[in-house]
Amino acid sequence: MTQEKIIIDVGDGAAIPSKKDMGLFSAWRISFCGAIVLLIYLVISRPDPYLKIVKFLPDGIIVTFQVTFFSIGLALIIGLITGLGRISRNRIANAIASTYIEVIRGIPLLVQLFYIYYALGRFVRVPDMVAAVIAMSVCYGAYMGEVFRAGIESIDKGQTEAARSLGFNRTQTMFYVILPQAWRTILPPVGNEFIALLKDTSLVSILAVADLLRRGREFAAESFAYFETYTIIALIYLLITLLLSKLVSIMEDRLNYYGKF
Amino acid sequence: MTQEKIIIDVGDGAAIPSKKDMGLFSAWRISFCGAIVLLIYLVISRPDPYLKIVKFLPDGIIVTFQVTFFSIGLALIIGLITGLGRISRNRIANAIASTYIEVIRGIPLLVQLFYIYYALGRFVRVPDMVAAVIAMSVCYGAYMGEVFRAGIESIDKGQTEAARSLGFNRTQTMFYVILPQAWRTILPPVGNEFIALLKDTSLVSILAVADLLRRGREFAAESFAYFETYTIIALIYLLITLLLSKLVSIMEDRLNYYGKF
Amino acid sequence: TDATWPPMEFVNADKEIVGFDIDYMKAAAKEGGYQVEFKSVAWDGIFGGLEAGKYDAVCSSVTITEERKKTMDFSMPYFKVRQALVVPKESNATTLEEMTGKTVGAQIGTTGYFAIKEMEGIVAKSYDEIGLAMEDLFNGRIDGVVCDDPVAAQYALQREDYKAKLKIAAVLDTGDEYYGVAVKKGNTEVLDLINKGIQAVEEKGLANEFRAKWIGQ
Amino acid sequence: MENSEPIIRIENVTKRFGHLKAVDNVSLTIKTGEKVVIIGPSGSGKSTLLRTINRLEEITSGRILVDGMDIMDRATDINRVRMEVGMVFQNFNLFPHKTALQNLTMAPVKLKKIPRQEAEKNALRLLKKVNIAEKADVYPTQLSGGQQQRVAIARALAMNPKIMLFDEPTSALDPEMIGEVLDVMKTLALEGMTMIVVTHEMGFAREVADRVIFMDHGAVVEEGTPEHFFKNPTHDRTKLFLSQIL
Amino acid sequence: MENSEPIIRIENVTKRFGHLKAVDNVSLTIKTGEKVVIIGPSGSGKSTLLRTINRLEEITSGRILVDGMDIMDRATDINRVRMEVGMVFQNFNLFPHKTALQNLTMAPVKLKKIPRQEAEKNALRLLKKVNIAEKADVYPTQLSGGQQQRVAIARALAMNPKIMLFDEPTSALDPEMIGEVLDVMKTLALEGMTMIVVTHEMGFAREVADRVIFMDHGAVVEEGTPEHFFKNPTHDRTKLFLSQIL
Ligand SMILES: Nc1ncnc2c1ncn2[C@@H]1O[C@H](COP(=O)(O)OP(=O)(O)OP(=O)(O)O)[C@@H](O)[C@H]1O
Ligand SMILES: Nc1ncnc2c1ncn2[C@@H]1O[C@H](COP(=O)(O)OP(=O)(O)OP(=O)(O)O)[C@@H](O)[C@H]1O
Ligand SMILES: [Mg+2]
Ligand SMILES: [Mg+2]
Repeated sequence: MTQEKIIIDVGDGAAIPSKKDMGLFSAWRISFCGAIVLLIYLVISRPDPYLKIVKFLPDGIIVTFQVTFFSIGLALIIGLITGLGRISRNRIANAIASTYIEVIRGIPLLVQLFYIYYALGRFVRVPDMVAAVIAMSVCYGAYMGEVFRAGIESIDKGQTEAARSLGFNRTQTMFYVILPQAWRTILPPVGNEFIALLKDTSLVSILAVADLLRRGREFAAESFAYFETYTIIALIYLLITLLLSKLVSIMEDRLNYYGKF
Repeated sequence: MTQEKIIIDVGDGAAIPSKKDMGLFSAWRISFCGAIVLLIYLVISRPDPYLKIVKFLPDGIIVTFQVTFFSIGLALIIGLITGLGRISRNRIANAIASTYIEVIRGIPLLVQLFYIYYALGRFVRVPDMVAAVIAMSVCYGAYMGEVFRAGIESIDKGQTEAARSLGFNRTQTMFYVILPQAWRTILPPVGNEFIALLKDTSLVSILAVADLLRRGREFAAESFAYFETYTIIALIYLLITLLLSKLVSIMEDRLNYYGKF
Repeated sequence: TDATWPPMEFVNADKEIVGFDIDYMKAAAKEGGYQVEFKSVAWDGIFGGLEAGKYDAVCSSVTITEERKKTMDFSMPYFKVRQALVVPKESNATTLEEMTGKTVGAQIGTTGYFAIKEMEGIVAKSYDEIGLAMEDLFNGRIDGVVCDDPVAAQYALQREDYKAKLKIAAVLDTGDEYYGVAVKKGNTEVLDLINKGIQAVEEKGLANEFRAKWIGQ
Repeated sequence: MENSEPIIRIENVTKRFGHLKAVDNVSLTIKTGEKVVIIGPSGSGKSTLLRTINRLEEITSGRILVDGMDIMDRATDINRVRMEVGMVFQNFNLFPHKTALQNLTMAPVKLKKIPRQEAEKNALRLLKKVNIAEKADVYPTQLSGGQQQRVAIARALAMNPKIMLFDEPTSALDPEMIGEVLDVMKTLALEGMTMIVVTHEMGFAREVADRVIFMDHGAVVEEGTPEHFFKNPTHDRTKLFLSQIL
Repeated sequence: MENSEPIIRIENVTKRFGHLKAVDNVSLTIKTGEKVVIIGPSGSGKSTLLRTINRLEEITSGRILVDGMDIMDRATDINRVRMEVGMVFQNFNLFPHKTALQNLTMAPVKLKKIPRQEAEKNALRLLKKVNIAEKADVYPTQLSGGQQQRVAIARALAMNPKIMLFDEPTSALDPEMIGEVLDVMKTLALEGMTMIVVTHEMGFAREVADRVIFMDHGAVVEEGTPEHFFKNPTHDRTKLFLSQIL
């Protein structure tokens, strides 16, 4: 009857449909099919405004993906460095990495975006997209840092000992032995963060980066079809994240069944 | 050498400083003291604009807290219902709860805010604060639903069997036996979601709700003191979330040491 | 420019930034012999971006005010507006004073917002975009919106669905305002070019042509 | 102890888990006041059979009558049946957020609407009976396994059941605690309670049981008095099992 | 086998974990080619002592010389020392993301810059030596424990070490696999490798060891030849331990 501590994990990405969770598994289908059917129905039944809206948005989707990809790439690099800092025995590196995580996670992303975009704009001159990507990746780097740290710490200590006793130094051990194993643990949460990041790129619309949401707002501002526009935008985001979450779920299955190691 | 599956959990709230994680523990101190010292230094050394900014913001902070409290309250109720739906053997209730979670988590909060605020504004007329609270709690209710589900599922099946064999029906078992035990598991993630929600209330500033961020933006737009204003805003959010994360951490410790059951 | 301010500047169905200001600046550029490129930027950071050098000039229905002159330089005025109050059809308010106790919206950081904020007894609400304020007015969340009169006219008189419900109650006695193009303080190089262009456009009387095209009367 | 009305009637009961027949066409009749001990190897379906009696497991086919009520009948309020059938689990399953006393009073107060004071008086009486009155205000985690199991027995008794089911009540206990739980069960038996006990404690079976039932692969292989069982069992499987366990 | 130059010198070495002295003022000299078996009860500091030799544990005080190099000296490149000291762990610790062959070639290729082809040739030779050449392209998870441990030994040998340390190499193995690992170790011993082996396999100790060391509470209690040890040990603690283990 000793209750062990149970940690509840609700990621900020999408709900990943897994075969273990039949509820979500079938909910994924309902949502996905529902969204597609609704989208097609709207476009066909009322081309004005729905078809117009759909035609207006594609370059916004591209921008959304661009921001997402560049940000996740940069965030992975920042995350790796931060994660290594967090497990470092060097007190200063450790303190810097930990404080970075603590501070970034303590400030709303939107405030960070404003800050990096406008306030720091005083000192460095960068294009909008770059500023947006920097802001997103600085923020997500902190989360990725924790993902990397946990991933690295999940590898058995014996691996490090074996590598060190063969003569590998710390860095070599990390890159030849630990990280190549850690990616399996890291990949699913990275997939999840990817989806969360994609959703959060909607915030860059505030910065006049012409992403999906911004495009929609522009259309709505001109046509006053708020309801219709936001319906389409919500459907598009939903379809994208549902597809991505399916991908993550397939990836997780692969990792679990893939017997290679 | 069989690797068990390790799940990495990086919540979307603040980084909770725990005594087990010395890095974050001391980072919390560095961040907190640093933020306070910086805030005081700025206000004293350059009252114009910093003191002005600080004086301008208090009612914004109050609005931020109001939105947060009402939203978390409502989200808890929605979450409980959703969580119960998710574990329900009634297929329809289960499908509705799962689909709600899947859909809500698939759409960016900002888009949901716009949608609920403007698009649905055509059909129902509600004050902006109410609309903001509804939007926030509809979104967070989905996350809370997963927290409740996990919390309920963490309780040993034997508890249900014991209660049922005494003659309690399903509902009685849930409310007299399961939930009173589940809150211990649920409380820490709820604390975490609370912080995440507080940060996300910054998004309601987009809806012209006069929260902390909106107040700051108004000040900045008029005074052009962007850098200074966003610095103060970031510091205030940081201080609030750091304080709250400390609270959550203290609460977790209490729950762990508190031997009552 | 903040392209959410029809008819002065906005994005049309072909995703082009168009409007009075745009045509005006294009003409001025032609006259002044320089190239312009328009960039859509959110209003409440538009001057921050200017200062940060993300662009050289702001041509976005910027009213020349003393306050603003402290932080940036303005071109010669090129357009005159007044602030207008838009209210629902059934309202009988005709001045801003009569809106006491009511909630009035305006775009963040505009002269319209400054006007309502200074008014005792009015609950001022700031929006990111004027269209969002109009939508809230349309949906009954607020009781009035203050903005530049051409914009007010665009919303209250042009749009089918709005026309049925909204009207311009009054042009406010906050005095005439003049639009100018803002540049970073001390950036005389750009300022001179712009002034030269505006001068030429005014001399040719092109402004009236644009007015007719975008604003009507 | 040989009253003749049967209080439990199990008729051709089968319980499947997927392809597995955990209980395979079992028929049994248990009379009021009878003490039945079920033995058998692990996985033979003892727990499953026991749990079908208060419908913790729903049967796949067959019929079960408890005190005249068909428990699979839709018209039967299963919660009323369960109030008449007390159950004691291997893992005690006390409510950890309630004190020992509260564990006992909860069901009577909430379900039978007995006034709290009266329920507490009765609870204290039962705790005395299981020799643990001094721990009334203690939470389960502060009790030893044997103490917890005794509280669990008292909790079941607090509902004043006509039948008590025990599923290996001592097998999660350290050896030194088994005795104190068996003593409580023996007292209960002497008082005439109808009891069905799944256990590996052969001493208890010999001393208390009116009838011993041996199960294997979901079926009842052999039944009889303890004397019959421990002196000359008929079936080879029973012999094998007894030789391993004794 | 009695060459006289000492290849390892352990001088007054103490290792503390907080208040606990895991190794308590131990001095030892090990000659080239010597085979030393360390025995002792659990927690006596055997593993810790072994691990100080290649600085997997940093010593608190004392001095350790390996092949003339002071391993705690800042001027010493500890990774050079480690290349000369092979280590085999209880849990094998093979790299699961590499095949058996790659496990062997990785260190020589990356650290000694040996051409891949040459390294692979050498690796295959070693896999043959440990009787597992046919599993060269298999990943560790598909190997049995005994096979994994043999690959682990070959991996250590691939760096061409002068000394081999074994920390209970057979105690995570099922009994039927212990022999195949011990055989490999015996072969290695016959070839003249300097070996320090922590093990509970007394047969191996008797057959292979030049010297047996008994540790308790972090200290060396007794040392001597296997004959001395198993026939007439001096200390009571040694006797007690041997009586339990044999
Ligand atoms: N909920 C369930 N789902 C699937 N199979 C089950 C379930 N419960 C029991 N079984 C299976 O039914 C069979 C009978 O199980 P049961 O627990 O009744 O055996 P038992 O005789 O009580 O064994 P033990 O002495 O180990 O408690 C076993 O094969 C078991 O694996
Ligand atoms: N990293 C560590 N931190 C703290 N204490 C440790 C650590 N490693 C070992 N110890 C302690 O040091 C003592 C010696 O441990 P060691 O592993 O060397 O014993 P051993 O003789 O190898 O035992 P075994 O036969 O169980 O492997 C033990 O009390 C152990 O708990
Ligand atoms: Mg059982
Ligand atoms: Mg050891």
